[in-house]
Amino acid sequence: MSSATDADLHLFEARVAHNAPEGTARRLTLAVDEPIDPNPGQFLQVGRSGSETYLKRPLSISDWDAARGLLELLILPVGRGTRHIASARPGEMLTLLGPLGRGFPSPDELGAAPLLVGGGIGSAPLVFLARRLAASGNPPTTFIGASDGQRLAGEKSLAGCSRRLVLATEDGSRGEIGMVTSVIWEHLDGLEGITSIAACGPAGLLEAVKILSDRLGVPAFGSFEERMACGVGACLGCAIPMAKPGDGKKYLRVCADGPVFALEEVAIS
Amino acid sequence: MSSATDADLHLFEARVAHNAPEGTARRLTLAVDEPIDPNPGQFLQVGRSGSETYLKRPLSISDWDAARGLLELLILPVGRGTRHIASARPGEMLTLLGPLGRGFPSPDELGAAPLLVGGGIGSAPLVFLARRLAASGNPPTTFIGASDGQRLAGEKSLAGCSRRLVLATEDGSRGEIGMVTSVIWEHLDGLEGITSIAACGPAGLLEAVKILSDRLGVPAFGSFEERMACGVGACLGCAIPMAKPGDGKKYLRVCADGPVFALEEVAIS
Amino acid sequence: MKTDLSIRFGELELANPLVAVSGTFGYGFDYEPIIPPETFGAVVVKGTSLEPWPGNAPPRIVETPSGMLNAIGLENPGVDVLIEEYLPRLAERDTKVIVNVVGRTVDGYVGVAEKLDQRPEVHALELNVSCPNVDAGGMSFGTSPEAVAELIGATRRVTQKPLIVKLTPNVTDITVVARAAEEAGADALSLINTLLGMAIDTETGRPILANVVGGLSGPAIRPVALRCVYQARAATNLPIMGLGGVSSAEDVVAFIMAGASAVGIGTAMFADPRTPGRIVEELKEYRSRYDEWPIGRAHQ
Amino acid sequence: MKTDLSIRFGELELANPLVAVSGTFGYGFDYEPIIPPETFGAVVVKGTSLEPWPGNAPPRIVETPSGMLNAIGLENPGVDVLIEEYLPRLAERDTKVIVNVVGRTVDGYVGVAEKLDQRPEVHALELNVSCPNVDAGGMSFGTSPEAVAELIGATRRVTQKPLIVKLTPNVTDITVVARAAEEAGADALSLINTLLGMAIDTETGRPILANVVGGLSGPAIRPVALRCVYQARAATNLPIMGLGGVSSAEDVVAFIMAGASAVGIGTAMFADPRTPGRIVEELKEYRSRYDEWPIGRAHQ
Ligand SMILES: Cc1cc2nc3c(=O)[nH]c(=O)nc-3n(C[C@H](O)[C@H](O)[C@H](O)COP(=O)(O)OP(=O)(O)OC[C@H]3O[C@@H](n4cnc5c(N)ncnc54)[C@H](O)[C@@H]3O)c2cc1C
Ligand SMILES: Cc1cc2nc3c(=O)[nH]c(=O)nc-3n(C[C@H](O)[C@H](O)[C@H](O)COP(=O)(O)OP(=O)(O)OC[C@H]3O[C@@H](n4cnc5c(N)ncnc54)[C@H](O)[C@@H]3O)c2cc1C
Ligand SMILES: Cc1cc2nc3c(=O)[nH]c(=O)nc-3n(C[C@H](O)[C@H](O)[C@H](O)COP(=O)(O)O)c2cc1C
Ligand SMILES: Cc1cc2nc3c(=O)[nH]c(=O)nc-3n(C[C@H](O)[C@H](O)[C@H](O)COP(=O)(O)O)c2cc1C
Ligand code: FES
Ligand code: FES
Repeated sequence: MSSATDADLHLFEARVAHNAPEGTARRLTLAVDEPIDPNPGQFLQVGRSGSETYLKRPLSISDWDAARGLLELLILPVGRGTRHIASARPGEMLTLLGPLGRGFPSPDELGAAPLLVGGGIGSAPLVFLARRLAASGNPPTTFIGASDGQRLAGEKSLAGCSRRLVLATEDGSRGEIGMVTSVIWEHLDGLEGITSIAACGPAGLLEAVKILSDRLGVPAFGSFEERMACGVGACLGCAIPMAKPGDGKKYLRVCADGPVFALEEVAIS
Repeated sequence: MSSATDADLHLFEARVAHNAPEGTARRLTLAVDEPIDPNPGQFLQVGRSGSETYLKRPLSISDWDAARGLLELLILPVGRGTRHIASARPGEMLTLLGPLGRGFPSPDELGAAPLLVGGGIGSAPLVFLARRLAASGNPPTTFIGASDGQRLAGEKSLAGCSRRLVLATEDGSRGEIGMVTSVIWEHLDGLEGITSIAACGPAGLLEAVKILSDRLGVPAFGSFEERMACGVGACLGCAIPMAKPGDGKKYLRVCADGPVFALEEVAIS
Repeated sequence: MKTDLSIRFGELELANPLVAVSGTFGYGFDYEPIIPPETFGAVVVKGTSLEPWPGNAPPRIVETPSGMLNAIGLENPGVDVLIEEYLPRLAERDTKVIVNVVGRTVDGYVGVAEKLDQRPEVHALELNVSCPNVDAGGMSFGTSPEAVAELIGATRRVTQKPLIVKLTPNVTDITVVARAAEEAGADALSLINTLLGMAIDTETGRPILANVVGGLSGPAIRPVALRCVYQARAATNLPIMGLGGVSSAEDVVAFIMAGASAVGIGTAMFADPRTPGRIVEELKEYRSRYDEWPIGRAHQ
Repeated sequence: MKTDLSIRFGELELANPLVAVSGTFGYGFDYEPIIPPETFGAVVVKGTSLEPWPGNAPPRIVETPSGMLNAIGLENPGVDVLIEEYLPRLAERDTKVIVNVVGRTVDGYVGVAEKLDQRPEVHALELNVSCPNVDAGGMSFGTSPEAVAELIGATRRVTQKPLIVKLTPNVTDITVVARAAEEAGADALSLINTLLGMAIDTETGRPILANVVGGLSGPAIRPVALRCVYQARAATNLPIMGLGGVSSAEDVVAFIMAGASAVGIGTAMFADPRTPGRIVEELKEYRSRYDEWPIGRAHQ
């Protein structure tokens, strides 16, 4: 049931180097001394002292510069925990547990022409993935969407490492108008030859991506969210229903068996 | 049962102007805009955000410069609450409820030759009292003591507004050697004519002061401590046994009936 | 914009759902002018007995994570002093007044109720059968459905005032006691009193509270309180005052959704006396979302 | 300097008093290398049933002030998988292994105990009669002294392993159940399981947990846990594992003073996985203050 090898797990402090707005979200750049080696799609359990919250909060590794030890978080302040972490001041130390979970398949597995689909803050982990894909010689085609332009996340970085980046907003304030999953259908012609889909966003987006992947006949992977306590697989708090339960087993753990699952593995709710 | 008049109670934020060490304690200077009018012996319920503690902590008003709106706290970090408050950084805001409780009798009531006796951090409220007494033309004779020199509190300010200041440390590292209450007895000759005693410190000190006051035949007042929740008299959490219970009543409230009591009013434990 | 926060709690029409709970707000005036009594839809005064009670020896309180323990032991000056000194002053203010009633015997409760029956300043009585900090009476009543029923019956005989019964969460099944209270003729329930807890001073090796055990209150117990309200709502038709750890307007709404039509606040005032005022202000926005208060919505 | 932290917990000699509690430390390896299993005097594995149990639908957890609610529903792969996959690996590590046993019926518990009786990797069984998150079994056993006694009797017949009974605080009087367990032949008590609580999402008006109610754990419940240990110590002679909200070495010592000879930690690891290591380190200083562990000192 344990996923990553033991030595992968680190508990460390990292200094906030920058904290800048990115639309309605905040981009935190952390200076990491710890010898971590994360994969795109993995996440961290993040704590900031002086918080009224008791548990840490799961946040995707949005970007990772291994050479300089710079790690980026893209945080949408939605509740007490994310608000508190998102307001960390430069110079402050955050406590991090990770890298956690199973990330996206390797660039090799995603093939020569990967498609990335992100919705809202869900684009966060796609930045790191796109960077790895570009480095492997197969930059992705990327679609990201949000309700409005302020909620598009990771645009700049994604533009730099995608073959092509299409933006969609529901109010039309940036890019094409409509849900990103509808906009994709209008670009179907341009998507011939894609080899896989990697997605992150709300359930509706993942469902639409699953339909798309069936239509295109390519494997699709999505990053999922659930409330978490331990983040390492110990508490079984982050259950996600399996698509095909069996043998008395109905649920997988988002933190340790995911957060990235093949879309056919789990029931998207 | 209510002590102060209603309009006396304020809930306000004050900026930390300075935070400096004073032996093992910290002296915090707060810039107060609120129109408070505290008396020596009164205290504040103090909160600092980002604390793991749930309740505020009672701290005496150690000094008050009404003209400049500068309030001083002298804090001995002994537990989570005092440690957290004592480490507030200049520029930060603290939340204060007060001024609370009944302070020392007025300079008039304390008479022409008041004697102050402080032990350890207990000297904190005596600074404010000494300043008021000096301003009224009757600077006190002051004895303060502690286990060692590092734990003497308020020395400098007390020196400035006392007729005479005697220091005592148990290890002899500053001033005379011995408990302050023993040292006083050696100075008994010099204490003829004193009109009252005001004291603050551990129970042992207050007990010794009571004996001294009986011997000298002068009224004596002490500032007492008890764990507090509300600080305003509402919860009855800060009970102190009455010296002479009666009528089904056995306890007084340190926060609202005190913290300063005539030593004959309460049972010193 | 709808900013009428009024809500019906049994026979009482409250100006807003927030209630100052017994033992945390004295007799209504200690927090003036920061929390004037009319901030609340109702004020419940400190537990009151027939004769004065001295209360427990100190220490009486200990801070705990997100809460506190108290073992006040129901110190109070007795019902006569309440009537003479405190009620007249509180009656001048625009809020409902509820008296929390305590006794060591049924007669003790009945005696207080009898004296208060004719007092127009009192809008309801809250029978405290749930205080963990006294030897006799208090919680020993509240854990027995029969004793609760007997007490309600006896009190009902001497007063027409609405009878609110305040239950303890320190029971195996709160619905059993809630139903017993309903059948015995209670007009409303108040849920919950404190959880029985303790703290030890590791320096001395001794319990910190002189009373050894005390009652746990504050945000720490909120999930337990919410559960009790939800269960009692499902088990009885009585109006419910929900309380335990309330610290925000969102908490108030959660208790209402669980089934409460009045929501008490106590310990959170100690942590920040601005809380009640802030809650009432923020409730306006919540109120504007609904046609009526969403009482019991979580059961749908 | 005395840094031997060993302590006797019933028949078990623990290298230190700290125990990883059931359901919060998986099968011992999820937190490696930050919390290796040998950090603890003993590791209690997840509640284990005869057949695999799927557990409850999500959401299963909610954060609360200084704690959390969980309604995992005892998801586990069943005792056979435990024996084949998890026990051998844990047996290689230098700690005692305790299996938390669950069932929907007496036979369910007995079946698990029977299968584990011959496993040398298992040092004791902890009968979980206190889980609030399953329909049958769990807490419905633990609130009835008769059911607890029957269960212990039946389990005792099939195993010689030490039987620790884990009790629920959701009862009117924990000493009644504790005494029933002692009389029925339990070897030790484990106190406490979670408090029954709930949370409501005010946006949707619905309970947050799919299971509606869940178990409250973490520092919030520590005062209740300490009180239960203190009461059980006074009422029985059984060795006690104290747990509930432990987050520091001082907490461990407080539980020992209340009467525990083993002290569990769960939820606090989620908040900060460094906690167990730090506690064991800090316990050395505490240990050096006493000739022997001050078990039950608060009763003197
Ligand atoms: C693997 C993973 C990766 C994530 N990556 C990112 C990221 O890169 N950037 C980002 O901004 N957010 C990310 N999230 C979501 C983020 O963790 C939640 O928004 C956060 O936990 C909410 O905490 P809060 O205290 O701010 O809100 P709360 O006050 O706790 O709750 C606010 C709302 O958030 C929901 N919520 C609470 N906990 C979670 C949770 N663990 N997951 C999802 N929703 C939750 C609640 O239902 C509630 O409606 C990720 C979540 C997971 C599981
Ligand atoms: C009216 C009044 C005025 C005070 N003035 C000052 C002052 O000017 N400067 C100063 O440094 N301290 C002062 N104190 C003491 C200070 O309030 C306590 O040291 C503080 O509350 C302890 O909190 P903590 O979180 O640091 O310690 P905790 O971790 O809560 O406890 C540490 C120790 O302090 C004791 N303690 C806890 N609460 C109180 C309390 N309310 N009063 C006394 N002891 C307590 C406990 O028994 C424990 O041994 C005053 C107390 C009162 C009641
Ligand atoms: C200091 C204190 C004194 C209390 N006194 C009483 C009382 O006299 N009568 C009573 O029924 N409840 C009393 N309680 C319990 C509260 O009314 C309330 O039930 C409990 O504190 C939970 O609410 P809270 O978490 O909002 O404080 C007291 C609580 C505290 C903290
Ligand atoms: C996520 C989670 C899962 C749990 N699973 C079990 C279990 O399987 N069996 C059991 O007896 N107790 C279980 N418990 C209860 C704990 O073992 C413990 O009794 C409780 O959490 C109090 O301790 P703590 O506050 O240190 O966590 C679980 C608790 C949590 C938080
Ligand atoms: S969060 Fe604990 S198992 Fe996933
Ligand atoms: S602290 Fe509440 S009455 Fe004194």
